Amino acid sequence: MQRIGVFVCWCGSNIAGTVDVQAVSDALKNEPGVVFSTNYQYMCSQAGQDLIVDAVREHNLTGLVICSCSPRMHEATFRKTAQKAGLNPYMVEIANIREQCSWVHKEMEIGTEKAIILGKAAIAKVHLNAPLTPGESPVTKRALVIGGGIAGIQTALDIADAGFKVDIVEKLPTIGGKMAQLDKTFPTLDCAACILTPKMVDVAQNENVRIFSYSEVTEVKGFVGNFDVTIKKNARYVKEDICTGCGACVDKCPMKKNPNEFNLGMDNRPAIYIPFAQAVPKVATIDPNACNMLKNGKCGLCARVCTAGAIDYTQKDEYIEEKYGAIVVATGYNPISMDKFDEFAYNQSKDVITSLEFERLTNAAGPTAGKLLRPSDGKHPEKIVFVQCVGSRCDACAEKGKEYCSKICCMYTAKHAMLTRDKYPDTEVYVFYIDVRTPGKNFDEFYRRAVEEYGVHYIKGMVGKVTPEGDKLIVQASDLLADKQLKIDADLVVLAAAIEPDKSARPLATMLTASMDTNDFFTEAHPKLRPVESPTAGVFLSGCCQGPKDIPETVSQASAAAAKVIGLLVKDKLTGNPCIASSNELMCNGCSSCERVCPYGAITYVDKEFRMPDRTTRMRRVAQVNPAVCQGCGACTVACPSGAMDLRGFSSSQIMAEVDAICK
Amino acid sequence: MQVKEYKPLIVAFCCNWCSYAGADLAGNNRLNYPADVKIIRVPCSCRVNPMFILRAFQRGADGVILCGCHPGDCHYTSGNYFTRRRMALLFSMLDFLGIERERTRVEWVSAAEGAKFAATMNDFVATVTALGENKRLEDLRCKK
Amino acid sequence: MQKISRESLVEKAIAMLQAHEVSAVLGWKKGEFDYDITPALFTDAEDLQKNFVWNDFCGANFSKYLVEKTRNIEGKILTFLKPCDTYSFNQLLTEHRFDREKVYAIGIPCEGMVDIKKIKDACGEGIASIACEEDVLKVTTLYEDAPIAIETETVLAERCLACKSKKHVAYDELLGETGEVLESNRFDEVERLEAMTADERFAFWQNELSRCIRCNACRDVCPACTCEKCVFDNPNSGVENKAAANSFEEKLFHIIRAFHVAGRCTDCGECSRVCPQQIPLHLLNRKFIHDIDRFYGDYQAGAEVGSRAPLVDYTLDDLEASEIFEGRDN
Amino acid sequence: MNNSFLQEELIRESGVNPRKCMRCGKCSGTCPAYEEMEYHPHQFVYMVETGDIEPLLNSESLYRCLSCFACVERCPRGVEPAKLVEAVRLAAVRKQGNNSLKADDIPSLSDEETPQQLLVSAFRKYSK
Repeated sequence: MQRIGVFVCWCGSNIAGTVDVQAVSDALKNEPGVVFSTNYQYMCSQAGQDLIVDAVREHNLTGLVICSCSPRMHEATFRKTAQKAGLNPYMVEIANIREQCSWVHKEMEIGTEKAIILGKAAIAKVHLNAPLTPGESPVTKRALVIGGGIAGIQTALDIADAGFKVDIVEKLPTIGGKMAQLDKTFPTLDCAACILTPKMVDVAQNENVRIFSYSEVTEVKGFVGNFDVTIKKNARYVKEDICTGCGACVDKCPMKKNPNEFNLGMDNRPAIYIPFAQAVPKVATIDPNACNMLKNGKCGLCARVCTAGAIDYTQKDEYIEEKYGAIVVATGYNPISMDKFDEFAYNQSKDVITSLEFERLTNAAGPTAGKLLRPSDGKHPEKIVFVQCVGSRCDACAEKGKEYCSKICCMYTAKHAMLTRDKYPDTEVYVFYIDVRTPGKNFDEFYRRAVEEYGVHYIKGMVGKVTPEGDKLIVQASDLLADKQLKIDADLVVLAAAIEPDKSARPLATMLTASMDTNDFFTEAHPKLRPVESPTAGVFLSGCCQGPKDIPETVSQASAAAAKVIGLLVKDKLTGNPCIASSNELMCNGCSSCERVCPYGAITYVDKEFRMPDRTTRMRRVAQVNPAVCQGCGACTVACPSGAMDLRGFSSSQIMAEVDAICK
Repeated sequence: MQVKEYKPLIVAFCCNWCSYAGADLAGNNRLNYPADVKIIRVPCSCRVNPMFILRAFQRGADGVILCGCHPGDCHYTSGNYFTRRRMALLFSMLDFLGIERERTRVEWVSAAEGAKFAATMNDFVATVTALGENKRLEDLRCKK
Repeated sequence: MQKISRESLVEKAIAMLQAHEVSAVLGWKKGEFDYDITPALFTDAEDLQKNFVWNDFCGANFSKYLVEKTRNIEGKILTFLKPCDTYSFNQLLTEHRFDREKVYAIGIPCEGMVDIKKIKDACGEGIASIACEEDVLKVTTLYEDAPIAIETETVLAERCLACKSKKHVAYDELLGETGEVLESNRFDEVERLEAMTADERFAFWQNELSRCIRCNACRDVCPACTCEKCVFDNPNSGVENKAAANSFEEKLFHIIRAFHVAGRCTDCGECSRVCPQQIPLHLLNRKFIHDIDRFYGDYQAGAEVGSRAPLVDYTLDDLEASEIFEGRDN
Repeated sequence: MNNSFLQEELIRESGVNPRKCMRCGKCSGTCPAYEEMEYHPHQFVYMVETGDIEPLLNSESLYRCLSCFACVERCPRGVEPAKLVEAVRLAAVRKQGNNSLKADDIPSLSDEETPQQLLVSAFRKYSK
């Protein structure tokens, strides 16, 4: 039997004005288990807390009921007080007689009666309280960043700068991501490579960072502070530590006609290749689907010209297992496929391109060495039509396109239009828009410059149809302000394709038990207040995997995610919330119902031997809750049909005791 | 003969993060609602077992209301989505057994909706008062 | 009359036993009377030859027995599954309740099982023996000289008249043919009750549930009730209850039991079959199934292994609890 | 002039929700009969939304729409302008009380060159 002390607070007149505190403490004194009951002007004051500590010592109290303001206000305070008095902090229950009683009722009689009932409920609960100790788990002081674009690079650099080890896993042969493919960046027009490649080099040279390029994450186990991750290093048939990146093999490779992914298939690369000059790691990779030697054992030219002896045709995929304390997802985006958008003739004409392809066409390292030439005939286009919102802002039920705004298209289209007019003033540039959205520092100024200084024709309306005719593209569109239908004979049409999360994100989310929205963007723990954390503890979000973002925003989020990771890794031990679920293994059926409702993946199953009444032993599958991962919502307790799952601090018997006390 | 005014007994389960805070806000703003409402704090609406609701009726409650974060705002991401399904099915079953459907309710109240909390409780108390005493799920042994 | 013969089942079972492919056979055996066929475990050919029964009274669903039997018996168990049993079989696998490797499941067709209550209604008490023949049952009673012939069709169990599926959704081997999922009228009675006024519904259930004697037969036979320890037997659960003392406890037991199996109940109808008080318990389960279908889309528990039961699943735009009665004024 | 009764009727009959329109103009950009029409597909949507329906009822545009459904196909928001045009057309036809195209007229209009779809569209357009 508990020895319970009841402490009724006046809160000045806040409570005492509508509740007869003396009557409350008198009434509660008669409840079973209550050995001490008093009231005081301000329980939360130092004097009030001292009163509690003294009473605990004097009366050997084992549980405390404080009738005061909301537990959201002072529960933590009184738990500390209990601890000071030598009690377990979880032996305290608060009866909220201010916010939910004295402040909402006007008559003393009614307020007093209700306060007594609330006090009784708290007493009934504290009878069933048990001392709780938060679990502790160690933290592996190493972070994993999945994705090596600008988001992943920035996050990794910031974490490494704080002195922690970081590994980057990138599925392509080089880090750099989409930003490496861009020409200039808005709104300042610095060249993407000039600002990105130094960062890539920083990463490569940073002692705290390891880069696993051409690799992917295949398995994630464990929980915050203690993830066990398996990384598959795909065979690139070149020894990474030996290859010097000289490029002799690339020059000599006879299999030259393979679409170059880096230039979005607009030119070709050999079977052995280095994606671009500043690639990190600058190491060749053999495409096993293109290489003759790997396909049928005939060739071997690259091995012969490689003076370093780096080529290894027998290389196998390698699996690396590593422990991490935190995981950052930075899987990025891709433009959506234009296959379903027949009306723009993307598949019929080479001269209808996406904006990312346009970037490559204007990039000095691109397929045309930076000259803006039509992909079909290499001629200079004289009339270019840009179409915005292709596949963005579509109806949720539409068969094609995405419901959201892709956010970056308005600005890069203005950039493309401006750069075109700047380099080729004789080119006519039309931009068809629905709305021009430019919220960002210096963004609207940038767009206005495109119109006012560079004479880009912005037309409010949408392109309905593009028809190839001879070497022209007939663009039929509406001009809503002039109330006209236009027909423009363009040479080049550029589609601002919507962007979508990378396809690797969905299986990764499953591995991480991190939640996603219907568009496959990762969900943040709170849309406003915890934007870079996933609801799954220890998993953080960086860049476009969480939603469309431009570079400045991506970099800010990347650094924010790094700050969160550092805040986690700097701890030696993680202290959990002790109010968590726990399963009574003797009653557990192993049915998986609890596992299916757990938002955190905190529940796993083990086969365990049980001694039976007849002295035999029996193997049974039972649920186990990982105390470091469980957040204590209680969803599992209701999903469990046998009642094996219960929640500490809010156990079924405690809640029912409260119900009984209230209804008595 | 003087008839004693009928006062219903209402048990309100409120999730810690939204609705309990909403109730606190109602208090902060001194918004009145009947003292017949007694709140039990739970971490999340998904902690509420149908057994708790039946228990409340057994012990003499005349109405039980469950308050949680708005769908999509759950502190634990998905708890209230499970609550929504569980309670829809439970309430439908109680109705199937002929128990007045007005005695049970689910309401989403955010931490900012003190006014909604008070209004909801006023409305619920009025509804249950109009229904009168809970006879169909009573346990006479528990009557005063 | 069942299409597949008893002999073919016995032959198959003996062959597998003798080839040591299985170490036991879960089958049906005559009880005290011809009509109270009970589940039994056979381990030798002689026993099978003599006591194995397969006729119009073999309603028992064996899936649940596998939970215990697979734990206690070395080697594989051969079991015969009627179409509706296969759904329970799958549901138990979804919940990891037994080791699939330890079972050899043979799917057998079912033409529907008869309801002894209906037979008794037709020929009165004192049944001495019943012979199942083609389309007729020959009932010998203590009070009549000649056996009474009853057309099998007229005494089929309600659950078989509203059969939801003749398709086997799980088996290692089929004897005879499998059928299709059927369009059934199994929710008609639920809808009839829904159309009543609340007062009428209350009176209906008050009358039905007040007959409950808490014999726990429904729970013991239910393939979804396989808990290691039932909440009603657990003194710490807060609802422990051995016998209902009043109408609240009668309701509590059945509401909670139905809720605990909601989304997992395959609608096999065993609860109502075994109820000695003839309470239509399956209606509670069907109400949940019907609601689940209407609120969240059609879902058949056990149709496949590993599917997510509706109560451990959700969508962002599920119906609100306040919307479930929209368009209904009773 | 605002005609809310007719507006509701048109919306109900066509099943089109004009509020879904984000005013991108793709329907009018795609319309092959644009030059023939006084009011263009996006204007139909806008004018029905604002209740300014009278001008549409009296406009020849109703009969210039080819019912090719290109606007329905291309609309990113799933608004389906052609269905709205058709609903207005039916309202106009109903007002006049007779069909503008009868089955008997068809043989004189058809020849080997005429695609079947055109006849179907014509029927849809000119008859009740």
